[in-house]
Amino acid sequence: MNTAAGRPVYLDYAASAPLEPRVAELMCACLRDPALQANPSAVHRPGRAAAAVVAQARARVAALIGAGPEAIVFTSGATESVNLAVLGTVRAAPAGRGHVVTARTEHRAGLEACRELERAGHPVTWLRPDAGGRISAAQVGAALRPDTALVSLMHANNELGVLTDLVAIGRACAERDVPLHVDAAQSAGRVPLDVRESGVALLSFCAHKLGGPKGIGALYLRRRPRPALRPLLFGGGQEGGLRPGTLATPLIAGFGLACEIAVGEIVKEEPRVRALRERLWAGLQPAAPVWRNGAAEPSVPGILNVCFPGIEGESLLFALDGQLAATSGSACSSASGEPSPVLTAIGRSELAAQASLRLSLGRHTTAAEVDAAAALLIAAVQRLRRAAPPGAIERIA
Amino acid sequence: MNTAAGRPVYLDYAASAPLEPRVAELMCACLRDPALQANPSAVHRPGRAAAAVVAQARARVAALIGAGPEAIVFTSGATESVNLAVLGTVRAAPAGRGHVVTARTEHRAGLEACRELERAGHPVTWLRPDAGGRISAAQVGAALRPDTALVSLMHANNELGVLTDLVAIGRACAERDVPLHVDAAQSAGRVPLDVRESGVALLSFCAHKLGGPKGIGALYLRRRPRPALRPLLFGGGQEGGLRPGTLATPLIAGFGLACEIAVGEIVKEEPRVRALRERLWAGLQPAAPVWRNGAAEPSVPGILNVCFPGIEGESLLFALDGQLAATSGSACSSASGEPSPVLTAIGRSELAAQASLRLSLGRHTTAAEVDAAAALLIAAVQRLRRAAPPGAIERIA
Amino acid sequence: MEYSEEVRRLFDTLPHCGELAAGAGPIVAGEAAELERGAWLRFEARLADGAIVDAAFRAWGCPHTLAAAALTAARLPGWRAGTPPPVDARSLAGELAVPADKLGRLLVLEDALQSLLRRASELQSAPPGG
Amino acid sequence: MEYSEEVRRLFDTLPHCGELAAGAGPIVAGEAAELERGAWLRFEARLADGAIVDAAFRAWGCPHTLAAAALTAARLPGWRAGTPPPVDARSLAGELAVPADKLGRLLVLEDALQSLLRRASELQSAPPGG
Ligand SMILES: Cc1ncc(COP(=O)(O)O)c(C=O)c1O
Ligand SMILES: Cc1ncc(COP(=O)(O)O)c(C=O)c1O
Repeated sequence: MNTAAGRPVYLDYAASAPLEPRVAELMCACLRDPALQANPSAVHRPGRAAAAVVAQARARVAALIGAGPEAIVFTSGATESVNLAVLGTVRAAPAGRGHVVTARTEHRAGLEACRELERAGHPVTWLRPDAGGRISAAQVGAALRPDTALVSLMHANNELGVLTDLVAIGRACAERDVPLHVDAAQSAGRVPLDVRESGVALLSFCAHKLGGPKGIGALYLRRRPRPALRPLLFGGGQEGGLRPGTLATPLIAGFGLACEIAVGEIVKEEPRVRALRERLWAGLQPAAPVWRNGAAEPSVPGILNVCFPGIEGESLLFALDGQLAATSGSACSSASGEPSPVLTAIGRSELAAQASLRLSLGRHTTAAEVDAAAALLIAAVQRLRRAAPPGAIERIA
Repeated sequence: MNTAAGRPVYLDYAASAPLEPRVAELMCACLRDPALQANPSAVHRPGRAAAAVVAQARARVAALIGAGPEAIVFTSGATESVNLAVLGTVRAAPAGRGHVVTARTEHRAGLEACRELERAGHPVTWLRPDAGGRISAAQVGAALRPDTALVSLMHANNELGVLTDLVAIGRACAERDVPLHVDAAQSAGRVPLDVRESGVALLSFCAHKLGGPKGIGALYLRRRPRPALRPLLFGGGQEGGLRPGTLATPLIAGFGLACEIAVGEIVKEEPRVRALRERLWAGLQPAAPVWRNGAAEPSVPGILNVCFPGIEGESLLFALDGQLAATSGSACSSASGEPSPVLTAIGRSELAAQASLRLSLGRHTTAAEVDAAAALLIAAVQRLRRAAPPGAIERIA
Repeated sequence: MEYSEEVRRLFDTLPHCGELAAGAGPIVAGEAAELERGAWLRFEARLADGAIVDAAFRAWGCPHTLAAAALTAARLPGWRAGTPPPVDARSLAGELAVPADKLGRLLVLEDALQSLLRRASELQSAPPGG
Repeated sequence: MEYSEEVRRLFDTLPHCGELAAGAGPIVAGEAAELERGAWLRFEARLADGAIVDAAFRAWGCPHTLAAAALTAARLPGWRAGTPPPVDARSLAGELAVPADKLGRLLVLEDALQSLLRRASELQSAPPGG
């Protein structure tokens, strides 16, 4: 069963949210405007016109997280922001102060950046989440050492949606004067976020998870005290030398508007999407046994991760193909087929991880879509269970 | 005097070319298409639809330089491509093989990446150009050492437009088995370019200099032998692990079309733009004394760098403001006011460098615009010269 | 992951999926499971006059595995002891364009199939009604 | 770089730019050049009855420098020996919103102005026709 337009029900907002139509219109206007084609670093009038668009957008992006525009460094996306924060801070730290605290449940951007530091000889403490997928402030506090250069944790987990308690963890880091970096790619624009409350030193996010374009992200860099950062890229002096390269006016403009829209709609959208998620969860109960992966709350509103024990993941995806777009627990970011390390870290077996789906909802998701998705899932799961040899549901979980 | 639309004459194509209208239309269609919003790495049907767009564009981008699609790594722009090539190759080289050969006239992306290597202890040989701005194959050959890990040179100089002899330099590098990286940001799409002829190992370019969007670039990576490369960013496995981060479908689609258009038009455009450039040079002669910076040929068609001795650069820009958009020799990539190191490297004094302008033409430049620009420049130069104290033209050069 | 038209069709309809109804003629079964390899298969066949006359399967695995099981069940009728198996891992891989990294699953299928055929042969050589 | 409306207007029109025509009354000149600082200025003034009655400038420098020179030339008429200069670097910087990193150029202007005013004073105290 498809949506009216014959397209699959899109429940993959956590991988990428559709571009907000108003953002698309602004970007198209910007792409076509002869007066906005110049390099925003150029000092001539067309350059200044482009720079003014960038400046306005920078203020909007900053406002999403309660920051000032001078605290925003534009990057190509969350991956680059996370790498700049993690590698940049630790590489800039004085010799002998290179310890990092992070978690096994981070997005691969953070995970792999920390592994790169480990390869370079930096000690890394890998925190394990509880069964709900959360890291506690007490765990962080206990992991801090005199040589800790950085704590890097995500705000909302991209697979489970569970939220980290930034205020408590921020306090634990502040007590020990350790900068805290937060990967907020999944929470920015989806739950209220204010860097002044949590005292984070660095915060990464990107546009395409919140209705903005792909190819642009931001790193928030606290002003006082300002964390020292070694750039990843070198070149023209853009972004205070921290991130050289010609600024992409239309992308930045779109990012800015997407942030402004998110700020305006979050109060209405957050409970709406949360209610739809719970409606989906309730609607899936006829497919029992069905398990929920990760704690239900606190969480971002739009992520539901479910396990259908006894189901083979690739067949489930194939059964849904063209009807429901979601992400399998065996293919979180690619077609690798490896079971999700997040799901195994919270105690799921490899087979249960492969029998899991992340269903992620967002601004354009409707109740009708949720109901359709539930019906599709129930039908596919029941059909595959009927096809399996007797005993499979019990053994494969 | 302005163009008909009341906008300044745009002679700053080397800083950023206006987006090709057909590219803008394709991108707008892509931005608005509900079927192309998914993450191109997702395995579901909407993800595969986006991946198909990326695959088509990758083939078009590769075709611009005579490469196969599997040799292209998408990046955020030329700055990132150059950094990935330079830092990536040298950091991946075996210990004891970390020497780099480059030139003083490189774009800041290459310059600063090499300086970063120098800070990390790598020996760097900085070649000096001749008075025309060129580096010869003999210079490169003489600079090669047993421990040379990389030669990194630009194809067309971004300030002067002069072209490097890639075939001869490629041969000198091949004889000694040293990989050659070429920064082709200013030449790709402007002159024919075939990686098979020059045997370059790595080649960087970006979309926004050739009529494509800002925020996307490419690194060509030869397949056999394939240069070892250490990534700058770590995360999801996109781009073979060399450049993780969600692929930006609309940017990539636009880049692809811009390359395809460039391939189709280069035979017609190259001589047309070159003729316009010479028309501009001829038209400026009433402002004599006026000097040409850099060799006239071989060069990319659209760059003319001129010095008006006796003129103060900031006042010249201000006199032209709102009428002619060009780049001053004192502000090549920012409003820094430092004299261009390229102009001083070819022997111009600091004052002559500041009295220089880069006028860069492109696909939409017309003869009428060129004539208007010449008239504007002559008027401004004559006015400023009349305002200067007697003797200034002679002394300030 | 690429799937052929035939895999899509077999997966969508899963012909011969389920159990054989009790009825005329003995039923034999063969099963093999290797969860680490991603496959668990079970075949059933009804015998009459020394030949397989009907077959069914149940399977847990990827779409290629399910499609291969359905194809196998469809090819079983007509088989009799002493003749070669109607399909093997290689022929299935070719027919269904199964990617190389999934050949292990077809070997699990082959195990289940061989176990079924062994039982069927045993039954035929056993004294009738024994 | 930011420029005030006043700088834009003075730069676009450059009032008093050039030389004074020969005519009634003596003409004095003052000049200062510091190319490294980015400024070279030359003022001329005509004296009559112990006061400046007309002035002109020539300048090489940035837009602020040229605007400041034009403003200075406009303010010179009326000045007489023993009175303070009509403008100085500080007053010009304020009036034209000159950025701090350009104050050095206004000091060059001040040098040229003081040299002019010194000559004018000398001329007045010298015997007429001397
Ligand atoms: C938590 C988190 N961090 C980082 C990223 C990387 O984002 P991007 O692919 O846009 O660079 C993602 C998106 O996949 C994410 O969910
Ligand atoms: C020769 C050269 N290399 C690299 C770059 C950097 O390009 P981008 O700013 O798009 O990263 C430029 C553009 O300024 C250039 O001209």
